[in-house]
Amino acid sequence: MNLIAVAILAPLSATLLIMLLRRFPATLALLGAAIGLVGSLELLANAYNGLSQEIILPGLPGMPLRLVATPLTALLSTLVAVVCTLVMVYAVGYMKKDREQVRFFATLLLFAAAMQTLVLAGDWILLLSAWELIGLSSYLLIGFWYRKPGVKSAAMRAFLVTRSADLGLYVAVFILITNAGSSDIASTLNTSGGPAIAAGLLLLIAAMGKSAQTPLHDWLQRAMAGPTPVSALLHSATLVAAGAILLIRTAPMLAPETLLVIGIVGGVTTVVTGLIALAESDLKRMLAASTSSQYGLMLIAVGAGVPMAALLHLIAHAAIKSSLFLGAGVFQHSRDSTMLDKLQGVGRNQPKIFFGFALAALALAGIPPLSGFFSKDAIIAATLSSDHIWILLPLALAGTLLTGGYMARALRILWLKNGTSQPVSGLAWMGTGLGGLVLLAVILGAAFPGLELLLESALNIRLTENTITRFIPEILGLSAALGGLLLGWFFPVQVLLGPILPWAKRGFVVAGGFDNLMVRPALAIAHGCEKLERLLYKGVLATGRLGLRLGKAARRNDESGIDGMIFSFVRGTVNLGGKARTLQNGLIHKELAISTIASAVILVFMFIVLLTY
Amino acid sequence: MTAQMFFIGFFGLAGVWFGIVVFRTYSMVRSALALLFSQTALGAMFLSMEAEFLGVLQIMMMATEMSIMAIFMVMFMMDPGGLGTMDMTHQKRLSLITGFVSFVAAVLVAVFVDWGPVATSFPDAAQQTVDLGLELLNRSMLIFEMAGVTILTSMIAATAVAIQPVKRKQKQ
Amino acid sequence: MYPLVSITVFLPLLGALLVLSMRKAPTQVVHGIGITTSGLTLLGALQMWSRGVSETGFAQVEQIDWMPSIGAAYRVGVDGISLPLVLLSALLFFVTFIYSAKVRKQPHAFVALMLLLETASIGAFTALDGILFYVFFEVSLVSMYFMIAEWGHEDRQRAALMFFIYTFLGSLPLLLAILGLYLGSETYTFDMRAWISDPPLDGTAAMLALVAMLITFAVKTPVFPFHTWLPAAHVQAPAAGSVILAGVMLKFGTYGIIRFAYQMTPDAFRDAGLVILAFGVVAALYGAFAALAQSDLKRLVAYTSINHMGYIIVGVAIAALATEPAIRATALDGSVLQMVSHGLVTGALFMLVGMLQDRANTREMDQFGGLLKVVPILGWSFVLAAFASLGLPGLAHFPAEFQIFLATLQVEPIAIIVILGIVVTAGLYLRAIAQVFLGEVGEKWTTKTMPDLSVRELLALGPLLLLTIALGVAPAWVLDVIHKTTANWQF
Amino acid sequence: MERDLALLIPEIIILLTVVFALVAEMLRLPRIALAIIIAGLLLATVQTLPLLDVNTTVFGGTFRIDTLSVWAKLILLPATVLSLLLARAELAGTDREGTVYVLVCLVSLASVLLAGVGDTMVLVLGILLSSLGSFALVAYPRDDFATEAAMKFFVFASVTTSVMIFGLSYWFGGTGSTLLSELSRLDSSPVVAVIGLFAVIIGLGYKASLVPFHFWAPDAYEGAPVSIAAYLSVVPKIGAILAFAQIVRDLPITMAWPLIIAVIAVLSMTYGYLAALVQNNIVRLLAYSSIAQAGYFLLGIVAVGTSPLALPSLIIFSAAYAAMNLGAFAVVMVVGRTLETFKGIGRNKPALGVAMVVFLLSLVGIPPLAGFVGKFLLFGAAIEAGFTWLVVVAILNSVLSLAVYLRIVVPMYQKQHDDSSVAMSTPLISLVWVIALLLTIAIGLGAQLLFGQLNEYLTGESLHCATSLSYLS
Amino acid sequence: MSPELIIALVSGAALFGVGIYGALSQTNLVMIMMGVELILAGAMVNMVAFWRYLHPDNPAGQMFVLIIMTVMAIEMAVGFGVAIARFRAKGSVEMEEATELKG
Repeated sequence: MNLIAVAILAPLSATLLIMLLRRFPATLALLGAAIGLVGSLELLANAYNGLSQEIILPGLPGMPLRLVATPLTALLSTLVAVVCTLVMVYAVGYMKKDREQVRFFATLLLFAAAMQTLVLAGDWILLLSAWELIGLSSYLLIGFWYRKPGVKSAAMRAFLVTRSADLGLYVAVFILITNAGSSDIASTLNTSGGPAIAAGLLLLIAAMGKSAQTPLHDWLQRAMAGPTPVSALLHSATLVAAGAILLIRTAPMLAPETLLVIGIVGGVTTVVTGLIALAESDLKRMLAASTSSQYGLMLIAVGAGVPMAALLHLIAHAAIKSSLFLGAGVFQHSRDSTMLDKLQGVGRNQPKIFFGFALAALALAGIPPLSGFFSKDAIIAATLSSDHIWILLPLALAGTLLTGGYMARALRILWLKNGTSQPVSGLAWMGTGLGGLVLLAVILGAAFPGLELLLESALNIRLTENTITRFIPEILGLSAALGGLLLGWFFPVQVLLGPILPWAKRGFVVAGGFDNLMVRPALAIAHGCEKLERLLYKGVLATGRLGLRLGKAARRNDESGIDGMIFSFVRGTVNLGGKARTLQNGLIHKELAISTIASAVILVFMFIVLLTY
Repeated sequence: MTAQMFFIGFFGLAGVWFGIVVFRTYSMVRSALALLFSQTALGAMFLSMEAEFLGVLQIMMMATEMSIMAIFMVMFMMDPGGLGTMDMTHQKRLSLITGFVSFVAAVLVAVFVDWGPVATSFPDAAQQTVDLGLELLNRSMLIFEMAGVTILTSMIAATAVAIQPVKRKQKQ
Repeated sequence: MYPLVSITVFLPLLGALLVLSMRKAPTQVVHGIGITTSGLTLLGALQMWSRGVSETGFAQVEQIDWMPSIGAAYRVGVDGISLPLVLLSALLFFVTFIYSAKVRKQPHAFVALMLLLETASIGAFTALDGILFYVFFEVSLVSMYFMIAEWGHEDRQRAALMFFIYTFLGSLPLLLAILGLYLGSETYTFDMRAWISDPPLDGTAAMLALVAMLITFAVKTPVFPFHTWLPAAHVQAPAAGSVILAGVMLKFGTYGIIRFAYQMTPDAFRDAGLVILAFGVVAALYGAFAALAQSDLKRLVAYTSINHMGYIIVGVAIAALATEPAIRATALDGSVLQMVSHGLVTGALFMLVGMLQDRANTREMDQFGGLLKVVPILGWSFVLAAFASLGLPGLAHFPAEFQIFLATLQVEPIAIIVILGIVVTAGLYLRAIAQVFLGEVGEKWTTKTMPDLSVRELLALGPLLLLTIALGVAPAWVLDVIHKTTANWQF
Repeated sequence: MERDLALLIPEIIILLTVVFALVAEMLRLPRIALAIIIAGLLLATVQTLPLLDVNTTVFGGTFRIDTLSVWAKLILLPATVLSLLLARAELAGTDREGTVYVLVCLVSLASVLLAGVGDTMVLVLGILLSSLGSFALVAYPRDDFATEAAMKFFVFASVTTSVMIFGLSYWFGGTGSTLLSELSRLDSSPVVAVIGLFAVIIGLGYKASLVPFHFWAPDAYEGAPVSIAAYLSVVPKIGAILAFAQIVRDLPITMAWPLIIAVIAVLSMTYGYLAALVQNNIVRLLAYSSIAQAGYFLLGIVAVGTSPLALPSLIIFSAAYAAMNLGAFAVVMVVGRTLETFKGIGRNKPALGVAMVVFLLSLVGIPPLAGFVGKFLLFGAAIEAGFTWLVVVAILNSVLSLAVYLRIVVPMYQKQHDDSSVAMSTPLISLVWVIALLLTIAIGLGAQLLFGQLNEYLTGESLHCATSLSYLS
Repeated sequence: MSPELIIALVSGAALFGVGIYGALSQTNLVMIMMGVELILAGAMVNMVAFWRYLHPDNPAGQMFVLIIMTVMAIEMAVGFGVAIARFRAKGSVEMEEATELKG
């Protein structure tokens, strides 16, 4: 059996089984995720040994669907599988008390399957499909508690924003297929020139939507309305990662101009959302903003021309961020809230969890020897090697600094002060999942050289350029991270942000944000159409009425003849003998007169015709 | 100006004049009589055009017809004698214009159409009648028969319409 | 070989006569006859499917002289464009019969009318003779008029009239065009195959005929300025009528545009391609935006039909404008597949709305809320259908729209603006789902006032949803049939 | 002579029938008179069948035995029988009902003769004969309405007929013959041709109730018994239309007469439907509708001589029109004369409702009913004759007609009518509308049966048109 | 072109004009009938003239005159029949009183 199929079908069939059986959802989910994980790992092992696999399915005429396992895709698949499995383990505990486990696990697995399809997709149609399907499943997951206030709008917004941005992907895909004459991703990567620039920019739009890049970052924070495992999954290796993965995979065809734009978008995002994270008063929302910020860093790396660095950070971030979320989930259960001021000191109640959380936080900030350090270092190295070093480097450093800042702030709030917590059920499951992820977050750094080698051997994407010694970026990165941590720990946010704090709290909403820029105009057009619609309807009815009126006129004509003319003649009629005769309508003589006149007209007409022919 | 021309013109004028008179009197009886004269004048006109059979027939038929008409006039008119000056017309001006326009149009057609060569010879009265008879019983037999059926129909129709049903009276 | 196509076409008519002859039969029996007949028809259609289409021209042609002296004959047959539509019609009628087995009002007339409509629909798709097509086309119109007028909702008379007058008015130009084609054809024939293989008209005559046909089909489809009858008719029609109207009868328009306008006056169609394209784009966007403004669930679905049909128009126009056969095939594949998808998805949606209305006696979205909790199966079915309708990959509309858009970009890049429609539809469906199914449950909706789907309803709905998924996941089984014809398109 | 008489056997049978019926009527045996007439008409119909392949003239060209006249018999005589059944249902027991049957028979004879007209005198007598009977039929109830209607009818008829005769005299002047077949001589003097045609338009326009000579029709139909209105709207009208076709066949096409007929067609269709749109009396509504339908007939007339479809289309539409119009009137007899009475009838009497809907839809021209086939062929003929614009107008008018007829259909299926009583329902009427219904559908579906016959026959006929039907295989 | 023909035709035209006037202007059914008679008389004059001066060899012209006479007689007869019926029903044959049917 093909391993690709295993990686995808295992979670998918688990979904179907859960939906059909409607019992043992957790067990089946774990089983499905685990089998998928095994498949992915074997794929990776095969790829390591230089074996690549491919499945071709019938799709649209002339455009078959492909699934390929190259080193890159196998790696991503493994990443997805690992995170999914661990999150699933955690979710077993987290969802213990929920009554709708069936739906939850089914959707979660569907999501995993879609994500696997996305990373393994070898052609654009399948990629696009998977891309949209993860949108759907994230919609369902975010909207899981659909009866809670705010949830439905959050889910809707997540789907709508990403779908709007997806138009970029659609059009880009069309351009690429048109240009290459094939929907195979590998063969479209040779595209160059104008189409490449256009497609690249469009892909960037799609990626911005999915990876929640400024100015489309708003939805991600709102998406926190969903259950925590969902957040963990969405924010680490899956939904949000899709954008970065897309750009990494298409990196070979991106033109320099596109790369610069990508870098700037990433840089702006990392700073803007970093500031938002710093100002945030809700733990999960803070983590969400941080996700955008980290993906901004990845885009900087892509923009710098070193997608490898982005990939490394993606992997590291996946482990780290899911750990953070899972930790946050435990905190949430113990305090029934995610607001930072309610979570004060929760770390002391859950020291083990807090320890894991803190490790992950430090890893995210980029403290050696945790994994984040290596990936950040790679990104900064990438900016150093870039042509646009003076734009990208400061932005990357600022992002790192901010990361340290908000993580330190969070840790400080969670640790200092005291509070009372309630016991958390299912802690064992949650701990296991969290533990696994934290472990990854800590040790993944060691695997990076191996990964680089693997990808180099596959010659899939460009390697980190080692022309500059690793020393400089390491110093720069570490100092920024430490600086951020110190600032965040010792200074309150009011001091750090000063006047822009309120603005940052509102998420730097420009011009009313999504609502004003997209929703309102769309609704306005819609209402315009509705008005036009009424008008048309009335128009049709009016035409009908006109017909009726004409008919009435015809009848009147019959009744009274060509009134005005004849009336005057008839009025002259002398009425003798004292017998008054009232003139009445419906008189044959008038009708005869009409006939006569009409026939005279006909005669004249006939002669005219005769003369002209 | 041949005599024939004169007679044709004279009787034609007479016919038209009496025709006009039909509508210029206030009495229906007088109208009927005027029509009788008009038709008789036409009969005379036919005679002067050497269509003797037709002329005689016209005079005879019209005399009968108009006498019947006069009788009906008396029946239906409130004022058969025309003692009053009751106007029996309406939309007079329009009718006048129409009549005049029709007249002019017909004259124009008569005058300006090239009717082709005038026949030089034509059958004498006896031959005419023979021809007509042959025509009647040969080519135009169907027409002749149709005329007969039409007359039959007119009898049925007229009686059906005019005769008051007996049963109905009993009912009433 | 027995005349399978004719049997399939006239089987429902036989059923209708049977129903009419059994005036005393109880309601269940009548509905039973309806279901059985349409089921047999579906089997016939399936067998037609198994016989397949040929690469060139029409397959399974059956022909009997009708009026040989004027070249009109009873000719039926299918190709890759009509065969999927035949199957779709048969299926939709079958499920509609199951769904409407609850109709208690004049069941005889209802079933007979529906069966008549089925004959007309399948007949229109299989007809290969100009007159025959027109006959079926008009018969469907009349049946639908009575369907709306008799079993519709509050304002049904007016809506039925509007529908009838509008589409009848629209259908007359087609008659003119058919006459033109007939008189233009060298051998004076109504054989559509002859008209297709050797387009009888050219120059101005062809353009006039094209305009006439486009008017007819634009009204039927409907395209933007001619669409006002659609929401009214849909809103007032009974659920079964809506399903058929949207699922089958709107396809007459698009099918006609391909079969008549495009195939019989190809050059004129190409010349007018840009204009048609513009109409399609406007229709698609207008339909989407107008749907966004609706608060009545049924109107909303009705307007999205305009949107989806707009895509088909775009696809056909693009096919005409395309110079490369491959692109043309892509566009046509997409368009035809879109017809099938729309039939399945919109059929399901109208059925679901009908089920909601049966339970709640209202279609206003703000009257609902949180229904997912009360009627989970109905709710999730709606969510599935809605996502299919907004073009989610893996569901029926995606492969169709994808191909249309792909070809559009290749031929007329500016027209790709039409793709905005998919965002708007996404927005409006999400809004509808949020309003109706998400959030807090309204007090009046309990499992008592609003029971979940019954077995009958599930049976009616299930096939549509399953096929929606099947078509989305593996469109090849339909596309192969379509592609067989479009790939060998002769111009 | 013998040959001529042999060819006229159907007409002779009708005449004899009339005579026998008259005798029966004099003996006050109306039922026997009816039986005689029906038997006679059917016999005449049967006797017409052997003439189907004949294409000749009798009595020196004064009467034509050709497709038009033979088919006119095949259509009009059965239509007469149906009308007689209606009349029997409506008038049974009234005074002198036998006279009605006799007159109907005579009018039919006139119409049949008109359809084969080959001579202006036949035209004159035919119109006269058919008018005479009609006056009496309209006046038959002898009440206020009926006599008023008859009087108006008479005035209109006599004036138009006499004007026609006056105009026809010029044709004699121009050609030296009363034969229609000599009309081609008028090529050189178009003015005379125009005058004569003008006269014919007036005379036949009145008879076929074309605008602007239609004024009598609604009044006459309203005043007359419904069955008589049904009869008048079908038989004499079709006879007049076919006579029109016979006449224009011989006119030189150079004088562009089709154009003027096209204009009249437009006027008739439009005016008829516009006026019908506001009627509340269904008989009047149908009267105006029949005016409009006469306009449709003219689409075939304009194509006579240029399109081989013209004559077949005229004949098929005649048959269709006869079936559907008689059917509609029969339903009106059952239901009542006003729109109000139609309320809910579709629910109370479903079969009747369906029949009425079929008739009306057929009148609109919706396939696969008879009216559609007829109109379709008429449209085809007109387009082939180069009158596409006319067809467009006709089609637009079909839309108008839809509104007209839907005014009847809609109330039929509206809310329940309280008392489901109907004006009159006898087995005879039911028989008539059932037959009409079957015919309406059968002609729609089996037009070929008619058409094949026509086509086979017309190919052998020497038309003025350059094209022949032979390539229409 | 013979002057006799013209004179006769002009007479016929004049009769026609007068007849038209009468048919249109008279209020009474019987009077209208007289107008009709005059129109027909005009036609007769035309026919006789045409026969006599253009086509004397064709007796159909005379035949037509005969037919016209028949028409005149018949119309009169039936006209009176209608008039009687009307008179019985309404007591008058005035056209202006016949206004029940309209619209």
